[in-house]
Amino acid sequence: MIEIHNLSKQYDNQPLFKGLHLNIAKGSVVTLIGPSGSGKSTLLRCMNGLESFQEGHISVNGQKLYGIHEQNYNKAQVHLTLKNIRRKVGMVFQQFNLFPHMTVLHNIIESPTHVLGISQAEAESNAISLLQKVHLEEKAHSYPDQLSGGEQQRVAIARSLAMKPEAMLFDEPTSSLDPEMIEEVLAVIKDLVSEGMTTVIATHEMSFASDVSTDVVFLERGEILEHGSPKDIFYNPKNDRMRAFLSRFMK
Amino acid sequence: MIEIHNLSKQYDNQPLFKGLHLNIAKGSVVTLIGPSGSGKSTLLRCMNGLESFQEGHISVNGQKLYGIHEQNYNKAQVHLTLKNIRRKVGMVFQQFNLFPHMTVLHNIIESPTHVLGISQAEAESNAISLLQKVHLEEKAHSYPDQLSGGEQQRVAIARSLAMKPEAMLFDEPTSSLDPEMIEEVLAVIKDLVSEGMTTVIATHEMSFASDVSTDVVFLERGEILEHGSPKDIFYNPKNDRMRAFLSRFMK
Amino acid sequence: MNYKLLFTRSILLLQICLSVLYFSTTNSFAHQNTLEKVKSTGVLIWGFDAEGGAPYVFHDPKHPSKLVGFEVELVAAIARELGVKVQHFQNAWDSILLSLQRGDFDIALNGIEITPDKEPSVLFTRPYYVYAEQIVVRASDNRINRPEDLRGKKVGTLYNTVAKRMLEEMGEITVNIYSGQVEPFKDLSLSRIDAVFVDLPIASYYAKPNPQLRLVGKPAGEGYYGIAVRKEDTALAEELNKIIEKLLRTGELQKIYSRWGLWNTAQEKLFLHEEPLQKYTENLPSVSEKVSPSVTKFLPTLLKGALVTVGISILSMMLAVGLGLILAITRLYGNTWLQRISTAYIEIYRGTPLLIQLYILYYGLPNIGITLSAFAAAILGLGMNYAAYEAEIYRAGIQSIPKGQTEAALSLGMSKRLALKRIILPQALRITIPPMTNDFIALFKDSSLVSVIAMVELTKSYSILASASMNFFKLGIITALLYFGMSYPLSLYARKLEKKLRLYDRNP
Amino acid sequence: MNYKLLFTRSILLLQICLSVLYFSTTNSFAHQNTLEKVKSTGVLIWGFDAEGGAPYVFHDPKHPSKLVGFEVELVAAIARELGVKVQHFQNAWDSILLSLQRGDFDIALNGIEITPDKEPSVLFTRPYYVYAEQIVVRASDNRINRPEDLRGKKVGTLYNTVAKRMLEEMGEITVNIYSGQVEPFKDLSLSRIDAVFVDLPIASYYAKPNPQLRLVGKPAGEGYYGIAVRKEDTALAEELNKIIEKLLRTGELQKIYSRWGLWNTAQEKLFLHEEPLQKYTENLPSVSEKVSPSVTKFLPTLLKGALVTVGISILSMMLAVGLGLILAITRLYGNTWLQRISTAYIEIYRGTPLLIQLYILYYGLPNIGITLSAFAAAILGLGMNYAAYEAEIYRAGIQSIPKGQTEAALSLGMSKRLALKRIILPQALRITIPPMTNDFIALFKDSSLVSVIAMVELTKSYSILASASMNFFKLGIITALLYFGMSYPLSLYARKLEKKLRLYDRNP
Ligand SMILES: Nc1ncnc2c1ncn2[C@@H]1O[C@H](COP(=O)(O)OP(=O)(O)OP(=O)(O)O)[C@@H](O)[C@H]1O
Ligand SMILES: Nc1ncnc2c1ncn2[C@@H]1O[C@H](COP(=O)(O)OP(=O)(O)OP(=O)(O)O)[C@@H](O)[C@H]1O
Ligand SMILES: [Mg+2]
Ligand SMILES: [Mg+2]
Repeated sequence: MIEIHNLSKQYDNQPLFKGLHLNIAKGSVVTLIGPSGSGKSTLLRCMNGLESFQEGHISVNGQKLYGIHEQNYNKAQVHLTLKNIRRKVGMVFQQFNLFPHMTVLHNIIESPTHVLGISQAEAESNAISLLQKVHLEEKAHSYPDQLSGGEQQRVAIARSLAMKPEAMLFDEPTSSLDPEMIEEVLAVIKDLVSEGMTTVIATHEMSFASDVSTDVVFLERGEILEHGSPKDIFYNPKNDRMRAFLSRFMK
Repeated sequence: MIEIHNLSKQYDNQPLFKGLHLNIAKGSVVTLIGPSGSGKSTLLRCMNGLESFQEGHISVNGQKLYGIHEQNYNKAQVHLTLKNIRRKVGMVFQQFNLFPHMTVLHNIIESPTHVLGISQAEAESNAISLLQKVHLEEKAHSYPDQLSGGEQQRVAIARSLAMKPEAMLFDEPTSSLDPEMIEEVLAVIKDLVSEGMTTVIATHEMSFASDVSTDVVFLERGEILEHGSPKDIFYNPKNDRMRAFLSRFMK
Repeated sequence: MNYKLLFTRSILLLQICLSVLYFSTTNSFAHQNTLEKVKSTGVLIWGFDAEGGAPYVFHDPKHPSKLVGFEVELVAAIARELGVKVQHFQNAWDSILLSLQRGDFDIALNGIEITPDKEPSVLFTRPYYVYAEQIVVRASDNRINRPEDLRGKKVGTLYNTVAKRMLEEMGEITVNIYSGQVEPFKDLSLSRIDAVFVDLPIASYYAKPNPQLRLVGKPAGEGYYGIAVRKEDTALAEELNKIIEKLLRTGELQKIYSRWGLWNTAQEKLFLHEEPLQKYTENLPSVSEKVSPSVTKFLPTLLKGALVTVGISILSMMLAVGLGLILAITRLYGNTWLQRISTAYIEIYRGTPLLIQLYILYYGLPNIGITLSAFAAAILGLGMNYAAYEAEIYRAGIQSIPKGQTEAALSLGMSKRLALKRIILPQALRITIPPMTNDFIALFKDSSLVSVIAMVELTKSYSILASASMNFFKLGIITALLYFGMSYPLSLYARKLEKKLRLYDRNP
Repeated sequence: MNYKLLFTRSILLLQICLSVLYFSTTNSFAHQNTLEKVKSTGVLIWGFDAEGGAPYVFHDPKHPSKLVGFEVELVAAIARELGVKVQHFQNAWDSILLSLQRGDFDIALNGIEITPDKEPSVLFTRPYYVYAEQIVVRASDNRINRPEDLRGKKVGTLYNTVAKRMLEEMGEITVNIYSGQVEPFKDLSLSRIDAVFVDLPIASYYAKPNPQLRLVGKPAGEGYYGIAVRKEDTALAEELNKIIEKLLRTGELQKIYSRWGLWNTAQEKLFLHEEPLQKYTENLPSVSEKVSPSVTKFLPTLLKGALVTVGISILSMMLAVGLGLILAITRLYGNTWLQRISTAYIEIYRGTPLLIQLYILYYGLPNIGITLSAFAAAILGLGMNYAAYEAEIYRAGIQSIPKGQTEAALSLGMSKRLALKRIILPQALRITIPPMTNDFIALFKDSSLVSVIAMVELTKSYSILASASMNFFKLGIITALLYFGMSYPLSLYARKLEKKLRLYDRNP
């Protein structure tokens, strides 16, 4: 469903990705692991068109985003492509980015009612059931700043799911969650997967990664050092660098 | 070093703490665990005087903060007490709160030079060695918004340590860190502990908590359900609620 | 901006008021025989209003402390005949007869028309002047030929004139009141008004040399000015009648009027009225009417002006808000050309004086065939000017919202437009409220500039009333309070709105 | 705020300019015998400057299209004697002799002093008026008794007068130029200036009735006005001399001057000069001097005015920024009373007109013993007014910064004060730059209000120059450009500063 072809990206002439390739099949759950600053968040942002890149292209559901140095790059086209991609792909941010001027409920129904044109009532009942899923039904009328970190994280997840996307990108979805919640979110994601949702997750929680994913991608300084099933990666890492990284998890 | 006596706090008439008691001895490392919304962050904020409370008092290093409904509450006094407490107690926030208009280096030296009156040069060399400790020496002249989540987290830790506090409060310090970094931060904290630093950590990382702490406090809905050594808590939980919460960690 | 003038005057008058406090003498001999009193004291106290009184009585522009005018010369001649000196008594025109009754002065002579409604309160001498008003229309316009034809039309006149009063009495006429004598004729040429109705001399000076305009009909509203005295002063009135007769016969009256360009054949009628137009009555005056002139009666007019100010301000602020938002958005998100255009708009409209912009809109655009009404020009001019300022405020507001908010909205499938409308602007609004309130309050006061294009708003109303009543200081205080009364509720509302939009994790 | 007047005029003049383009005729018969030309065409073309020309030549305030003044009557009498009609030619006073040489008109008669430096370029008739200037001082002040005593003093005078020129020629005098005739005497009473030096009639009108003031010394700077003609027009000059002689002998000249209150014993000297003061010369005029009057020579004066505007604006903005910051901080963090005081300050200063505030500072405070200089009052008045606006902008800026920033700073041991200074304000600054720039630009233009308290800034300079040269339109454009020239660099700098302070994760 998502194909990344020869992706090159640099920040202020500091190269990050240098010709990266990655294929994410429909229905698969891919976890991106790797040390801090290795480019996990940036890769997710590129997939959603929030970050432009210099070379290569990313194709989501057949919609192609080209690097700005590519011949096929067409500014007018990008607009349409982005719209199509973002309708199908949801994203949960590391810093949540909830809308502070809206209640939790309004955060969730905002996009369904205004983008998808779903009726207020239907959107609200969907939102309530999503809030129940993340155990926050009683916070529906609170404002984001009245919530704890974990509560905000769960609202952000519910908000993304409300758009019924075909693929979801999660940036460290469990970092503010307590162990119980991790279970819950895991269950939610598993549900989604069983409904055919393609999922990409950047995470530092190895156990979470090994539990949920079909594919694990190990990133280091913008390069994919290893790509395989959780079993291969976690219990049979070929790469020394990887082994060192996983040592703590392996203990 | 930190004594919490009969702490009562409510948000918008929603009671959170209802007469909480906690003693934190000098040199101890206390981890606060518990489900999302149980009050871990709030408890830390109360200890640092960022959040006022209704009843009870908190004494840090002999400096007493009273609840606003207490007889001893004295607005003029509070000012001085807070100043003394904050000089001795550092805090690392869940959302980092780096100063976006300053480089990483300036974020770190700002308070030492302006509050402690340390010379620019000395503060900078301290800062560089702290950045080396968190593996970020090459980002010294970047701005916070050019950093990844984990990088920001580490800068926030370095910034707090630069004030050479006697106690440190960490709110989910490892949530954005990769496993290797967790080791590093753990090593940093252990160093601090060996230098006699009192440390309070709110975390969801049970393995981290069991590794580093001398005391573990389990919070649920603003109440301390259990308080004991990591061994007692993690391998011999008395409370059913706790056992359920820890089930995933125990696996 | 009559500000300067107004406040120079109001300060002068404040000083005058203070000195009056020291030297004030109340005339307690009001009801003795005035003629005898005048002769014995050798002083004739003359009541008049010098403001807006050209060519009657006015301050000589080269020596403002000196009064000139044909009535000054007339009174001088009368005093000479009486063998006494003249003492001046400045009094608001509106209350001049009340003050006469109260005994503040001996005669009231200041373009006071001899009308039956004044009969119960004062006594008039025979007329000393025949006044008339003239209609001016566009040369090409054949619709108006008589005063009656003015009904249903838009007619320009000068404030505080007989013509204005006549128009208002005629009714069914939209009266545009100007303070400058040039503007009504300019607006007439531009078809903004259908006719000008003013004193014949003014009409002649301005309209005759202009081939686009012509005078129609005979001078209308012919009437008589007389000297008013207290009802019991029949002896004084008779003495004055004799003097007027003498001045007429000797030709001195004609000489005075000629010097002021006021003599015309109509004045021959003065010879016809050897008797006063009004019969003497022997009743003593009723003392009950001695009400001191109160400022409260000006309030309705001031409030009307304030209403216009509020109306103009609100409408132009609405335009400024809308246009400013468009400018801010094109400057931030538009392509290079749109960005340049909106930046240029902002710089030019901020950088040049509002008054030039207003003049170009109102007097410049007609040259390319676009003739705006005063109201439209006022709204457009103020709105387009303030839009430049608002644009910068909105830009600052939008830029203060973290990018993560836009990214979150976009990743939820929103278009840039929708994200701006639903996510960014509502958050930016709170930050922009205080500077917007600032500008709105400043706009209330800047809107007084539109008085240059014949709009009567609060400052203009003040100016008209103050010059008509000489109550500069009192009215000035009331006007300042009215301005404050407009801005303060706005401040309160803004503060409330701000609180409502408060985002929790902001500084206090 | 002479705005209104200025722009009414400038628009009028724009229209005049345009019509001149259509009907312009260049006088190509400049060098034929002018006397013959005048007699054959029956028209005497008279060059003068009507602006600021009372009582010489000026627009009648009641009929602005009509010219009045003693020189108008004098020229009328001359024309009558010549048996011709008068044609008016308005010309900037400064370039009146150049235009005469070029042949734009036949005679220049407009208070032109007969001085040796003019001898090479024009020919003068015998004098027609003896002028003089009068010193006024405070009654209690014995220091000044002669014009020489004015050295080192502060002296008020009116713009565009002989007195002003005399003061400037004397040197070592601080000259305060007023446009209103009341203000110099007011400032004199308030000891803001040491003396007033103006035309005797004005001095008499204002100072004589005021017990605080007195006239000292004899009228000074006696000199002669003559009619200027082209050098070759000896015949015309001789004819004019005869006519002046006749008007003197018949008493008509005295009558005209008396009517204008200008006759005094000094005028007897006119009889002494039967010959022109200057000998005729037979040289033909040098054609090389026929330079068209250029606007560039006004630039230094305008630039000086602009400098004052910039100075006042910058200083008062500094005050506004400092005071505004204090107000914002007390409003946000002060105790209840401080909060109330700063809120009241903001509401009152925003809600009432700036002009009232300026007047109270400048003319009101002296009543309680505080006499501010015009400059100090201007800075204080503008600064205190704008402080109210800035305060609200800062409050909005501070409130837009997330609370987490303050908390982080506090938890690092910073005091609230330090956190504000080092963490909050620098971040808030970026958001406040655009509205602050708005206000600074508006301030440039609002600062023209201070001209009411005798400050000569850009608008006032324009007003002085424009009325002296009648170049309303050209000078108006230059003035607008100068204002733009002040605001645009500010905009550019603000934009640059904004970019420098750009925080990365903000919207574009
Ligand atoms: N400003 C506020 N107003 C109202 N309620 C608040 C506010 N701040 C926190 N709360 C509520 O107080 C409770 C405790 O919040 P707190 O942030 O201390 O939880 P936490 O234990 O840190 O959770 P997490 O692990 O998710 O960070 C939560 O239910 C939260 O919704
Ligand atoms: N706007 C930016 N300008 C310059 N460099 C940037 C910018 N954003 C990210 N970087 C750099 O790019 C690298 C990759 O960042 P990214 O956020 O993708 O890392 P990550 O893998 O998500 O790390 P973490 O696990 O800490 O979140 C980092 O070294 C970071 O400093
Ligand atoms: Mg990341
Ligand atoms: Mg928390």
